[in-house]
Amino acid sequence: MSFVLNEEETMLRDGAQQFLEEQAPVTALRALRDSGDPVGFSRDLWAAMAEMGWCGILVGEDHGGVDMGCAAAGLVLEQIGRNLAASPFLSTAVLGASAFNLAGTDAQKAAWLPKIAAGETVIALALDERARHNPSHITTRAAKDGNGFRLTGAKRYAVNGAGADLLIVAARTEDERINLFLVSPEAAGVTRTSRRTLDSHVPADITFEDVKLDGDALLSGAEDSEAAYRHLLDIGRAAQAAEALGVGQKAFDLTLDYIREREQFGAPIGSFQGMQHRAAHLYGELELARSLVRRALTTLDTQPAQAPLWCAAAKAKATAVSRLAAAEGIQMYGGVGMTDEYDIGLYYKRAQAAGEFLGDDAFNAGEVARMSGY
Amino acid sequence: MSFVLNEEETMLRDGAQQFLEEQAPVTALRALRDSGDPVGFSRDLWAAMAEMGWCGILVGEDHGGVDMGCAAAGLVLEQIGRNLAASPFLSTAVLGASAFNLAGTDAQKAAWLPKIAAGETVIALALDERARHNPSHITTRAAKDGNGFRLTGAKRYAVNGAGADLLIVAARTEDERINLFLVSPEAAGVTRTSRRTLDSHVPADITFEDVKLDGDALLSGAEDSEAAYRHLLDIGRAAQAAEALGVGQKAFDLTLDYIREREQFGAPIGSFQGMQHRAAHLYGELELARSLVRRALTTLDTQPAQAPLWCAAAKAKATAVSRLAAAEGIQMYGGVGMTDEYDIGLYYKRAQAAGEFLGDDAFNAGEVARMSGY
Amino acid sequence: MPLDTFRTETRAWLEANCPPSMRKPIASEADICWGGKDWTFTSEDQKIWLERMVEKGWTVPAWPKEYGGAGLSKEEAFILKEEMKAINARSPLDSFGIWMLGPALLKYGTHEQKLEHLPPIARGEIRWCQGYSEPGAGSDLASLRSKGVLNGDHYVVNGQKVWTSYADRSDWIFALVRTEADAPKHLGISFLLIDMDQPGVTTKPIKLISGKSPFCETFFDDAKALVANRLGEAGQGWEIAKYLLSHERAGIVSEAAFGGMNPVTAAHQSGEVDETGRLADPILRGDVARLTIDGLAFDATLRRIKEEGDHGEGVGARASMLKYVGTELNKRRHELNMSALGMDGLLWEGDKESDGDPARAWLRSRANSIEGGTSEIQLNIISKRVLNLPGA
Amino acid sequence: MPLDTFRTETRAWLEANCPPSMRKPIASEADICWGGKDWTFTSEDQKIWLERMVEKGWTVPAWPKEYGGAGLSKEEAFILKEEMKAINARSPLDSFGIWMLGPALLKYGTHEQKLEHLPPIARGEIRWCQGYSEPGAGSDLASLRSKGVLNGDHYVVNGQKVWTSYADRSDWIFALVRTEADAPKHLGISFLLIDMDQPGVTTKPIKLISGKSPFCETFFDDAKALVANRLGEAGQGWEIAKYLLSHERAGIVSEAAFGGMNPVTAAHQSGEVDETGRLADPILRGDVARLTIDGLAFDATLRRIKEEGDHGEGVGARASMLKYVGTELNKRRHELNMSALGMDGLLWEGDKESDGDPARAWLRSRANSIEGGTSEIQLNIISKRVLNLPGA
Repeated sequence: MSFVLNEEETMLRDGAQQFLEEQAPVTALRALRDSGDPVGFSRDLWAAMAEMGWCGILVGEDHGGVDMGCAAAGLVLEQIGRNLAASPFLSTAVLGASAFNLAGTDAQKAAWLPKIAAGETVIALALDERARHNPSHITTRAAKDGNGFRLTGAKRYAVNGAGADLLIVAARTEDERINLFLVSPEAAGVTRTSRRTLDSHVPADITFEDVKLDGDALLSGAEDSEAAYRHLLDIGRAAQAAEALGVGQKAFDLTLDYIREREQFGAPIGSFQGMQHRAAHLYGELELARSLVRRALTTLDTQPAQAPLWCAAAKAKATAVSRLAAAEGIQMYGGVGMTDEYDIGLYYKRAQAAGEFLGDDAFNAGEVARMSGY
Repeated sequence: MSFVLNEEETMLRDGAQQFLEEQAPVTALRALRDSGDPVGFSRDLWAAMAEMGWCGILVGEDHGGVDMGCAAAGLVLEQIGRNLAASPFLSTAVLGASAFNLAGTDAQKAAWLPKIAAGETVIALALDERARHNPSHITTRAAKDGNGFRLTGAKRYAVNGAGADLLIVAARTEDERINLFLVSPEAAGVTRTSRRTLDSHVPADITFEDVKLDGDALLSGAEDSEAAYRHLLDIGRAAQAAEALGVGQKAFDLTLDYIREREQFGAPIGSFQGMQHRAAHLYGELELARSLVRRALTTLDTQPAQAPLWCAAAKAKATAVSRLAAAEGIQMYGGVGMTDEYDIGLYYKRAQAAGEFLGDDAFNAGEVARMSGY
Repeated sequence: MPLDTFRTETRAWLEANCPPSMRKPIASEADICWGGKDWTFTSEDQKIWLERMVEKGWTVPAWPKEYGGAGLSKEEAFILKEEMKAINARSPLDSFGIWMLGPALLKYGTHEQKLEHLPPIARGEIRWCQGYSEPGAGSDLASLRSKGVLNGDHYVVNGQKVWTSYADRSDWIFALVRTEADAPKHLGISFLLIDMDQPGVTTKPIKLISGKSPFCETFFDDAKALVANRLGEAGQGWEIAKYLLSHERAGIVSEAAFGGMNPVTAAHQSGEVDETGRLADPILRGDVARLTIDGLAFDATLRRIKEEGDHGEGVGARASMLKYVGTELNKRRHELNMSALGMDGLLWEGDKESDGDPARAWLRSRANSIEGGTSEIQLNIISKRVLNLPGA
Repeated sequence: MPLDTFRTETRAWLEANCPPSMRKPIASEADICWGGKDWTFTSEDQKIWLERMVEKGWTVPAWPKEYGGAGLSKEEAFILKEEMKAINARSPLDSFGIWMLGPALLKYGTHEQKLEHLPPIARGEIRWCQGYSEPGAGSDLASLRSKGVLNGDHYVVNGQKVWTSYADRSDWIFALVRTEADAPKHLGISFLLIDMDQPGVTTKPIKLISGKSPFCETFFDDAKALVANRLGEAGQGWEIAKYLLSHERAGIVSEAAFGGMNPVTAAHQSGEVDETGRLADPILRGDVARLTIDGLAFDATLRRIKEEGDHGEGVGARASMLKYVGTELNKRRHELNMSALGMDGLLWEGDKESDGDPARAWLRSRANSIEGGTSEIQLNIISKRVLNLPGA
């Protein structure tokens, strides 16, 4: 485990930075939004990301991936956050690939991981059933039906759900354990309702009415399927924290640029001590979040058993800090920060959405307390 | 109910301000501390306070008091807080008198209220049994014994316990309800251990080993003795909040004086915007606390059924704000604020002790949530 | 007239004249009657109610009768307010003319100016907007650059204003314009009343992060303003503006006071409560409890300062404290609303018209601590004028 | 010598020479060996351990041999540290001479000065204290007023220092003194080494709000300091002091890092946990959880910046961030310790010697954000040197 990027990671980060600034700047998100894009991300961008090899970042080399690990995925996600790049990277290349890595049989891996690495499949995790994330609150049921299952339940705000080709659904089997199921969004009994959220993404509410599934729809490769499910969420938390860190850091960078230049009362507003102390405090908060994010991701790669605490802490901190950075940004911009013309408000919106996914700061603080034994 | 002081209240406040600044300034507390005074307050000062009529502030005129109500008591307490005046005013004139008012029989009132009003009795409430205040955690038992009771249990940090002539003890009777009992600290089976706390007060840990009590030791004048007990604590919370407000306000006033004068880098430190914004924020917090304290006290006097929410809110806010004001004070004073030579540290210590009594900000925030139904 | 009699008569008149549909709480923007040349009444009742109240002079009850008011005393006006509130009677007319220009005209206007402008405001015939802020000026309002050059009986005005609420629907604008080029910054500004029905005045709506907004940019290109429509002396504009800003500040504070969604109602809406009605997330519950305490404290503080005001103690610079505390609190409330709503709070557009309302309100709340003087400006004012801290 | 060999030999030597009683964690102040003329060893082992380490040059392993060190390379010194830690070996000698004056002497001293002062430090014969702060100077350290007037081969020093730790037990003091009356503020200060064993130097302990303290006031009344004992040039004192302050800052940060009581251990101590070990007060539990998160984050940040340092990225002004964040966090920890202890935390004096420790530690923690540069100073440094924000 190392906080310092190795050569390969540095190249990846620099490449992601350059690529996304060129191919997916904030104007691209605005264009998707203003055109009312039905899935909220660009298929062309996704194909280009696959070209870059990112889709296989968590896919083994035998399945056509580059197998670089969570820390590497986090570097890409931070840049995605910085640019507000709308893509199914987290839902597909991170959560999708990890679901197969953790819980797929050899056959399932062989069938799907190459497609993920090639950017041919967009995956959405259909997880939450309530407004606030709660990994234990799963009432969707997969009842045994011959060799297969019958799936019934309702999921909300599945990220990238509107554009997904494959759903991975958390459902309880008859032993009351939570398992993951592969479901085609086109299957009979599946209804998707697109939801446009404030960050211009398009998740979906998805209902499953007695959906017939084959036996191999169950991800059955893990020794303990529920442990695999929980570990998948830990990966998701650290990954989402990495994106949120990028959102917060860029919001801060934009704000610094602004207050260095903008004059009021004959001086740059960044020269006022009241502003300076808040900016310096925020800098410290971002550094704390950065350390936790990196620590969580590298721990997932090297000491996964110790990862849950770090993942929860990273998600809690990144959620709080990215919101704070964007909120302070709007305040420091003043009136123009409230206008849609400036980007800072878009960062605030994305920070909020990223904050809710897989639990906000309050939820994850509770997890930290629980795992710390108090 | 009024936020504005009436003429009588204004006179009381001004009188208390002048009297305490003259008779019980911070140097008096230092003298008690440095002499290792066994009870932590001055009997002479207490007698003088009785002369002023303050001991009867919650005692009816038929029992020799002036019956001015909780709002008036709060005005005295705020001045006590400002001067860190060590006295049994809260434990005796507020909690002691209120216990009789709420739960005493006519005979008990007639026996004790005149003594309270005359300053002849010092009372301590023996309440908490755990380190953090919890009004429901009462395991002290008063078992029926003929016409009387046998009292067994252990109380901690009874405020002014070392100097008290009479203890009012919260204990469970055989019906599991909490009742209040009058116990002489000299009675057989009662053991007092003085505790010197950081604010130079001297509470006592008190154990009761099979202490024999007469039947009239039970305060039995209330229709619902446990409701009376809870209401007594509400009064205590608002009163303690009033004192804490005085502590915080004076800490702030001292700090303002200091930063207006003290120069660094060629300018008064109070001219730096970083300092100014924190001072202005603190001013707002103190104003909020002030409003809640007054609101809680006047509500106790005029609409007691609605008081519990306001009392808990006032105690929570005053606890948090007085601590913050003193902590910010030390920081703004800088190094000298850490020395015993300056008074600001004494305010920080008292704010902490006042904060713990009858529940700190976390405890009372929980009460606010509960009473608000969420 | 004895106050009791006034109350009885008022009650009877309201009972007889306020249409039942005008006795319901304002549910949306559309229920507010703003008036103006282009006004379209949303209902016949709205029109009748306005006409009847105009006739009584009760759209602006405390203004003198000759200017369209009823000349009520402070006590009478308060009784009218109480009696209207008792039957939930809607305000018959709201406008920046009533809230802001009116007080300024009454204080600084000539008799002729009052006669010309106040009655149309009182009758809802002319709708006004406010032109203070400029791009680049922000908190440093006095650094504005719109220029008015004297030309005979009028000024030729050039420049740009921002944050002119409802400028696209207004008839006239009261604007701060730099007319004395050589005077010091604060002494070169005049307060001009400008007819917007001329080619030199154009407007453009501003889109906010929360969506559509009433705010506009307003452009002056050789716009004309009669010297007769200058309020006060040339160069007195800053003084008048400061007088009016204190009115605006009070308005924002009362807007920030609690009402509408709170985190508890939000949690009930999103289902994030347990069987007993307790907030399901214990840590969120703690955050909400602290908000409740500060909400109670703010409410009590508003009352206290109001009561103290009734006893002759001026609000003064403490208005800055109320503005600061109230707006910061309102932002916190909206943040916790969003947390309690969870993913439901993220909805932006949906099937129901109200979908997205919480998110838009949350975003809109961020402006509370910017408009009407930023929080930083309020803290500066408190430091200097309440705490007497020395200047830098 | 190959590093492996060095490690093996070091391990063997330590095993053979470190007395068993010197292999226990430092339990109290009394276990630390400070040295100095008046030093009384608390045990025979403490004395033996110091003597043996002095002989090896391992009290200051990286200093050159001629100055009392062992001339170890960075890698060797690190190995020694690791091997000592492996057997819990105590530091044989701690002193401001080692931590602070030593590095300054090595960088700025002449060969003669090094020869005179470094070996006695290395051997624990002379104990030093630091004389920087003055009453009234505070954060504006350079505004100090102690004056040194040149008189032949020495300076005559008059003035007063505060916060001189252990001055009452020290033999010499290194002090900042204004020697160039006409030079600009920062350029008039010299760095003087002053023998305290003279009538012109007296000390007086300072009592803190947390109780007794190692801090003193130190008074110079016509004290003498040889010009030969001026470190660096006349007027170079500020530069040397700044160099040393960065050493001090790093020390305070590591002190602030977690260890000792935390709110969870505090709650167990006071019994404020439920049957399952959960903190009994749910709102306090939320506050503690957020502290835990920031504690994990700070720990990770210390490691990250250390690792980055090992890869050649200087800590630089980020030390100010660590100092700010670490000390504010430590204050929060102590506040929550006190909350978790409840009334038990209020105890000041009692039957046990440890009674009052939590309260004293809580009070002492308030100084963390004042000493070694206040939090405000750190925020200023971050603003300017990390964030490149413009000057006022």
